[in-house]
Amino acid sequence: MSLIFEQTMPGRRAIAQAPLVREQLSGIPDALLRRRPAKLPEVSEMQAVRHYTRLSRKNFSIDTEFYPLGSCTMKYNPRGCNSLAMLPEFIARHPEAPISHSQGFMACMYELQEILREVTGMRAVSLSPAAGAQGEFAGVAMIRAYHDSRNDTGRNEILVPDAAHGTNPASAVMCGYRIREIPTGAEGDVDVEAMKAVLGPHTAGIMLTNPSTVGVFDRGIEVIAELVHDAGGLLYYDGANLNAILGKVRPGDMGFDVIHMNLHKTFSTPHGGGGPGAGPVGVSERLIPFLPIPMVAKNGDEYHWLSEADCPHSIGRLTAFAGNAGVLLRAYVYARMLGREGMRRVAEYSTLNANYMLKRMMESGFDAAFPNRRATHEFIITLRHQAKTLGVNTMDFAKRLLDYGFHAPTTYFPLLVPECLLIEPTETEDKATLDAFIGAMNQIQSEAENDPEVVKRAPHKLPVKRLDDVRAARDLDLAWVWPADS
Amino acid sequence: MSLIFEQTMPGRRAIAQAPLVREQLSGIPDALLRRRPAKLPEVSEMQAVRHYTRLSRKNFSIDTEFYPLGSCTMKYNPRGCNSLAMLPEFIARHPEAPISHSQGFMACMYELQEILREVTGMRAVSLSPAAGAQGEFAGVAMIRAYHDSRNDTGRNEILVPDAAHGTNPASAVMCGYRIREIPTGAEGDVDVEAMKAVLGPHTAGIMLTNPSTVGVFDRGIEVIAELVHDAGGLLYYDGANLNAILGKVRPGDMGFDVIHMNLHKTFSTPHGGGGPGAGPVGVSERLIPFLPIPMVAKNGDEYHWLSEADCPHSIGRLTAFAGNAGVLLRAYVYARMLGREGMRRVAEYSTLNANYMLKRMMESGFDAAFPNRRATHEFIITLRHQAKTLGVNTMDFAKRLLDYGFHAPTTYFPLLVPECLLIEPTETEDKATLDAFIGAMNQIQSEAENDPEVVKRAPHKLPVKRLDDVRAARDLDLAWVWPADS
Amino acid sequence: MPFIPHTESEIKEMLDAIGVDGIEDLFDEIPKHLRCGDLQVVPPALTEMDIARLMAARARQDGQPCCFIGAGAYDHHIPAAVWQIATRGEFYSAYTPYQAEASQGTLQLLYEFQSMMTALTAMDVSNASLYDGGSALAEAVLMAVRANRKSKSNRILVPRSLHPAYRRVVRNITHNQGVELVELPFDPQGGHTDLGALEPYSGQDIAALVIPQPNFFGVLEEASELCNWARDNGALSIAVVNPVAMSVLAPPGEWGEQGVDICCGEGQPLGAPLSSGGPYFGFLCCRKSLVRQMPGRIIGRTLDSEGSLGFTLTLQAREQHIRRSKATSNICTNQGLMVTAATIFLALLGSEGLSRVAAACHRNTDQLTGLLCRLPGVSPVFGRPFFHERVLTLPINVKDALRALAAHNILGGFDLSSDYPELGNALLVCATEKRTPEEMNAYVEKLERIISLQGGAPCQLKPEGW
Amino acid sequence: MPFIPHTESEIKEMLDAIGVDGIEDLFDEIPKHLRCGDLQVVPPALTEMDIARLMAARARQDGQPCCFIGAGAYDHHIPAAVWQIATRGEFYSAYTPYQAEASQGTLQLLYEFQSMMTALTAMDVSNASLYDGGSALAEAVLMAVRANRKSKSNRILVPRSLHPAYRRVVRNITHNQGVELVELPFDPQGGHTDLGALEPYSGQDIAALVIPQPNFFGVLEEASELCNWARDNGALSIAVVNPVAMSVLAPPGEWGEQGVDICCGEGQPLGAPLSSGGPYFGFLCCRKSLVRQMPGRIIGRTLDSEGSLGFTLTLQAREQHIRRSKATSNICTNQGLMVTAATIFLALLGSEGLSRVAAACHRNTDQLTGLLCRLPGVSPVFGRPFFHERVLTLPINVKDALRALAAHNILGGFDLSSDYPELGNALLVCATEKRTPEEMNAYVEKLERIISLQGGAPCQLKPEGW
Ligand SMILES: Cc1ncc(COP(=O)(O)O)c(C=O)c1O
Ligand SMILES: Cc1ncc(COP(=O)(O)O)c(C=O)c1O
Repeated sequence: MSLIFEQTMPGRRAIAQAPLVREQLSGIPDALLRRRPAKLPEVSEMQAVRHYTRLSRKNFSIDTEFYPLGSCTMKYNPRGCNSLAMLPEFIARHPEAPISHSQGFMACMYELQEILREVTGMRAVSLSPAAGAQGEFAGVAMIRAYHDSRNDTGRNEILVPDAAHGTNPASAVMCGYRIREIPTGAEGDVDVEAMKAVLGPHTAGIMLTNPSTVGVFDRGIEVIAELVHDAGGLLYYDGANLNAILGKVRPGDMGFDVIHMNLHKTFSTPHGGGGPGAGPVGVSERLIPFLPIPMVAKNGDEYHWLSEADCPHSIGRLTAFAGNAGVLLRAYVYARMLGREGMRRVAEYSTLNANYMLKRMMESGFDAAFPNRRATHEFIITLRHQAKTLGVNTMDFAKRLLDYGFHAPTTYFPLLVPECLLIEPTETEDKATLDAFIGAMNQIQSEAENDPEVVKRAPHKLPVKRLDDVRAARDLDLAWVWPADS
Repeated sequence: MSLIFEQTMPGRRAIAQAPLVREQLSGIPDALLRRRPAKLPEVSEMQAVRHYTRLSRKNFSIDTEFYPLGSCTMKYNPRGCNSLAMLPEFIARHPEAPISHSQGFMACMYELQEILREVTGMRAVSLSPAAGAQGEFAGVAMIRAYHDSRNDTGRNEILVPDAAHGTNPASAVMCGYRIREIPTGAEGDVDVEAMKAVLGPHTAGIMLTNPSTVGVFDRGIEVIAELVHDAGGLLYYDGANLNAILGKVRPGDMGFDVIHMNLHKTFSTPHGGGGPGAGPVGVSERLIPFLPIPMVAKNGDEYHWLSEADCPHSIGRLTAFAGNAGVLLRAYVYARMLGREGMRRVAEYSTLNANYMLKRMMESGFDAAFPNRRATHEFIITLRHQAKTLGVNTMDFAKRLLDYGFHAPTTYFPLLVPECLLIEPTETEDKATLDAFIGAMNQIQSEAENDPEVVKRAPHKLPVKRLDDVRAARDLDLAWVWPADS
Repeated sequence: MPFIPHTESEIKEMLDAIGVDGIEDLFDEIPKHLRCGDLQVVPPALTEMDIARLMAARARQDGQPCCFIGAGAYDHHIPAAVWQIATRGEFYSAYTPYQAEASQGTLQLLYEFQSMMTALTAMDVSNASLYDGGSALAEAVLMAVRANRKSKSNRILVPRSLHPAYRRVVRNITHNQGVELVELPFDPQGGHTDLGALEPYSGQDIAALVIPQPNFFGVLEEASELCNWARDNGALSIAVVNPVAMSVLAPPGEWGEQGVDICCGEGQPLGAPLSSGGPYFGFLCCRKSLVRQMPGRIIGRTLDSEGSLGFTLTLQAREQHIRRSKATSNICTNQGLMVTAATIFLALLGSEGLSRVAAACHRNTDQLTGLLCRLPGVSPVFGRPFFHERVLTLPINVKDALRALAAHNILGGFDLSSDYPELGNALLVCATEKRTPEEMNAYVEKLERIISLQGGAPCQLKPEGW
Repeated sequence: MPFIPHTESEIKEMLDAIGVDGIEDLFDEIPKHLRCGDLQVVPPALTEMDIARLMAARARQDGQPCCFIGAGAYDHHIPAAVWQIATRGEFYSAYTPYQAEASQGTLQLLYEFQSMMTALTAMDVSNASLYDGGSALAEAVLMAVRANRKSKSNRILVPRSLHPAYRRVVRNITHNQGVELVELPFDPQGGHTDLGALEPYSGQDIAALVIPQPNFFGVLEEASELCNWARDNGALSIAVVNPVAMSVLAPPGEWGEQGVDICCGEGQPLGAPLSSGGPYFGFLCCRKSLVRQMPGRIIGRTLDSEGSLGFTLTLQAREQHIRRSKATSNICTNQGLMVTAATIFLALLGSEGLSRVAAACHRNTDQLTGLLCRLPGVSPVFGRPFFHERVLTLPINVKDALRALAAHNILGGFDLSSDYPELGNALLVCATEKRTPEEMNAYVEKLERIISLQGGAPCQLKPEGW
């Protein structure tokens, strides 16, 4: 499809979308003004509508395809959440509006804080981090602020299991920490002995995902918690996998000191082709003073903001305003529609779906990375065998799945399992869809055996054939260049 | 794609969309109650969303393709019209709401009446007819009411040119009239001599489209008007082609007594895959008493409804409430964005586009039905020659165009031109799109010459191959039948 | 130029290609003296921003009063998904699916719609919509007159308990074709059409009998008995039903011995917002044997040239674009997008969901009218079973009571006094599933105060700014 | 079960297939004593209808006051098409485009976005978004520290005229990595950062200089001079710009001799609603030579295996999912959908449209502040050219004035007194293109009355119900 720039005609405009008269810019000296207009597209309103409508159809999405992307919790994004977060008054509320004109919005935020507090078992929640990674940053920064506040300044290391998401070590580094990687044991739990070996006076804390990104619940969690706490460190919970345990077990009860949640996963706000998300953080008693701001507090019947002046020890604000408020509203609506019982069911049925798929795929002959473990809401298949014997690797399977109308699971993550597919069906998919996916995997397996080229050259039915990533990184083409005469 | 019924599982539901408790139906005797539940789909919210989202993508539409469907004025439907007509208060207004809670809505309706009055040159307008055909019915019914009111009861015929849209004769018949068909002359104008031959004391009126559906402006309109009026008949204007003359010439000034407009054409309200539309009617002085109700009138600063009691001679209401109000709001918003000058430009650029295409296609060797005439906003190409010499007919060209990503023009209408394509580009398409369409036509022409089967078996790239209409009408399958065991 | 993409240089190129000097030349076949001047009455163009401001202000002016009016248009919850999907460009901006291969989305959806409507009504076939409930009934009447070969009369029996606007619409649309409408009185105690009212017409040549269920008063008719009467007397039966009610009430296809012949109604309760009365949609179902007399579009499932299933408009020989003056109706553009919404709505609600909605409405109306009837002088007018709407007598003038309620942002119901003067101070009240206990209590409280002021001076109740 | 499709019989089939008795068994690896009870604080489930009612009530409670606040978030008109398209399921419910072949829609759009941002800023390359303007600046600072190989210090010069929240965010995000922020004072007459303020740092080891344009006061900095100073002193230059302003102001890529090195800012004015402060998006552009130091996603155009053009995520070796602790940033999820909206917004507005919006905002703020300055005791604080925002001194306490205005549904601006106590009763006012003459006059009138009551008793101005 042509680029919007290629549809440009000089002088064309979507007339109804800008002021009809062109005001003079009075009082600004020429030197500060732009000399040539920026070369932006010049198209009609219909051209823009048609172009972006057509572009949208080149995407896979939850609304159109099964999207079992492990670790990403791609479940149905209720349409009602969208409508209600976009009510005219919510949309129009300026971030600096006075509380006299904000009580409705603030009530939603306050109640969301309470709901998240309850489902995580933590003592207090701040909603402001803009995504999971920013939540991680906030969490680790609080750990640091805590140690600093106690003048416990020798702690310069954060432990991170090798299965951890890349944001974990990256976030810890942004807080000035060194990373100590902990290996995963054969059954998928953290290797406690290895952890003991690096625990010590330098340990500021450990970042865990539980269930971990290998799709199992770490059975040693209580031991880990005790060991880390005893060593003077704090426990960080990466809540990306909260979907698996909602209403079943709470990070606060497992001994975690701080947690971030991905509302764009567990609370089903849309991923929007890359974002926005929201990464609220919850903390245990001792970290409350350090929570990022702003937060909403209640005084009698009135909600008010907690900001710098109210929270002198806070790690402060991480975005200019109150975080991704529109995302938070969607999560709030979702949480209210789920309700108390609904939370628990999320864990139950996402877990049921994953275990069902795992079982069926094992029966079909696929190798589970941890065949002796229960799946949580996700599980790992390794195609090591296929890669070795048939020369068809995980990426080939993934691309071929697209031809069958399924988004590929997460590939090559976590890094410790070779040729892996991390599969997360979520609770919103029905059995027939899971069966169809498994059918496609079986089909691809037999293609790999009988006609491997069809898999290795996949996809065949998508808008483009397999793309050359190496070329993309080598011959950088990152922006449209207008032809010389335009 | 499977039907929604095939995705059903007994007991499945979109839980959040119905009351959580099931109330008892008290006080209704069993005999009046349903025995078995209606067999409707049983799907989750996501399944419904995914199914209908995916279905939508099997359509061509203005938002995705060029749609030069003659007589249908498929132009861009501004997205702003949609948002503003769907403002919560407008959406929520009950049709029987008191005028104390309706002044905003009524102001829009009143002003729309005024705008339509002005652009048609008529004396008064009623917005209530639900579509063009209902506007025609209203118009002809007013003609009848007029003659009846004068006890001129012998007039039982309506004249209709052979080029007329099928709704014209059908509407006249619904008003109890006989149809006298008038031939079209060689140059596309009404054959005035033939008309004279049937004009007489039985003539109640004539229904004309001008520009006519053959895509030319009837140059004899003044003569026709005089002859019909002299014979005691009235002139009805089918406003489906108003787009061609907006701000250039007004039906009222041409001598018409009554007109309907298709707001879903000229005023760019969406076609919605078949409707809804709106077919307001405008009249000259003498028909004012007969206008359909309700209408909005203004008294000082207050708007009020005109209904049965106020308009004793009205032909009455044709739908239960005030017509397709939501469509009228969209048309109102569109009219206000176009403004005075914008109206005229609609005619100018739709006409420019049509004449440009006509010229270019004639240069490419296609036969114009009326090569000596100016095109209006649309024009006719006849593929008689291709059908005869190559065995490739209009339907084949039409189906093949779909493969090129263009919706087909109107085919085989008007009936008097054999193998015709009625092409209406509208003013919202740009030159590059017109050129691409002409390029496709040329390409298909050369395919027809060199590889006719590829055209005759088209389409090849659509979700289905060419459909068997004969079978559809013979082996009627009009509703899903549930399998016996479900 | 709003919505026109042409640039100066393109215009020039195009004019050159055509071989004219200017756009004006393209209009040279129009007699000069006919040409109009500026359209003075049309205001100058507004940007989207400006018109958005104006429309928002007008919407605010009308507000969102709490609605207890039904009377043919019902305030149901519409799932957010319905209109988010229906307004996707591919549905919103497509034309009637003449090119079937390029319209499989709309066509399959319409086929699904037809299937849902036949399931709801227990009829054989459904069309793909008419304008609204009133005009659908008019078409059903014309269809019955055509279809009833045994009858030589054009007489149609129409209960007075049918929606008054429907009765008018039917008259306005059919009278020019000589259809004669005969009004059947309703039973003053029950509010229904007693079989006795049909007695005078037994054995006469009647083309069709119209049977509303529920009727305009919300009262349930003895539909099976009426249906049997029609059959016994050689008349076709035409049901006019509320589609939400169909989820709990016996469907017309199962009335009496053999079901009705034709069934129609207003589709608004299935996902169309109240929206000042439109766009809604009319639905029409019938026995298979009558399908060729049906007005409107019908979608059929068929095969493509490779034997795959697909959908297309069918039986087009009934329609005006083929049959012209001999068509079954003049309808062309119908209410497609509303049907799109209704289909999504029905898929989301399903039978269980729809019947819960129906039961909740019924319960709310029952409760509300129960509470209202505790007020002095307020009582139910009819004794028979009802569905989600009910007629009450007030001790004061209904118009005044409604005006006073409206001043508190409560729309208290539909005033029956002009359509049914014989009922006195009668008010038709409806509380859908959207009405909360608080809203219902507020209604009761306010009405109590209004009545206690004895209707003498309702104006005094108006709050500031009224 | 809301949003869960499982039926009883499916659940049974699935449990049987797994070989367990019940769903509880699937959780048997979790220590029993850790399991939690009911989530008492979480309220019971609501239907969509119920939550819709609640949300509508809360929205109504907040109202839609007339907004003259800017301060980093601007009330621009957003074309209806923007969000109608951005909320299409295919954009709204897609993930980050890891599977490029199945994400060409998002990827091409992002490539177009990058191209538009480089055009607006006159920079070489752009990323595909960061969280917001404040955090984008923090990332830019970290990037500059990494990229400035000549500098051994972590010192960044940050004008006090920069948005105070941005200064805090930068500090909060960078201080753990030892970045040292040095505040540059602003000129009390001009409100800009005078070159003189840089004098003390000439010749010192400075990693980067931040240059806001316009600055937080709406004042235009002498950007070229500042940019040249940085270059001459071995510091990288980081522009923080308003993207709407870029349509009329000299773009950072053209400042000074060679343009800035890095340019970032808040994308909200490009189609994101005010929405209580988010989601917005941060943008970040830089010189080509610095691209490998950039944080965030970057999309590249490449070829597929048949030689056709296509789009993919590129330079992923900078990112956390590949590089982990050595990544250029921890960012993963960004603000994709906001960028989708911005891209559609920019395509609809174009350069001409955007500059008209910019000019209209400038004109409105100019007019409004002109009128306000005729009131006794009101005067502009700074004398230098401004863009669409301006600081005024009031003769009364700003907080009181704003509270009194809010009682009339006017949000009069941003109170500078806590962030800039040195400015006294200072108010930052912005009137975008959406503000009408009537609204501006109402503001002036109300403020006049408030001032004339001498600020002594602003509470008396509150209308009923406050
Ligand atoms: C396990 C895990 N941790 C952290 C993250 C980071 O969250 P975000 O993308 O919202 O920054 C993700 C998701 O991408 C994740 O899957
Ligand atoms: C020339 C003409 N007249 C009348 C009509 C009927 O209008 P509608 O489809 O709105 O009933 C149409 C459109 O279909 C038409 O093209």
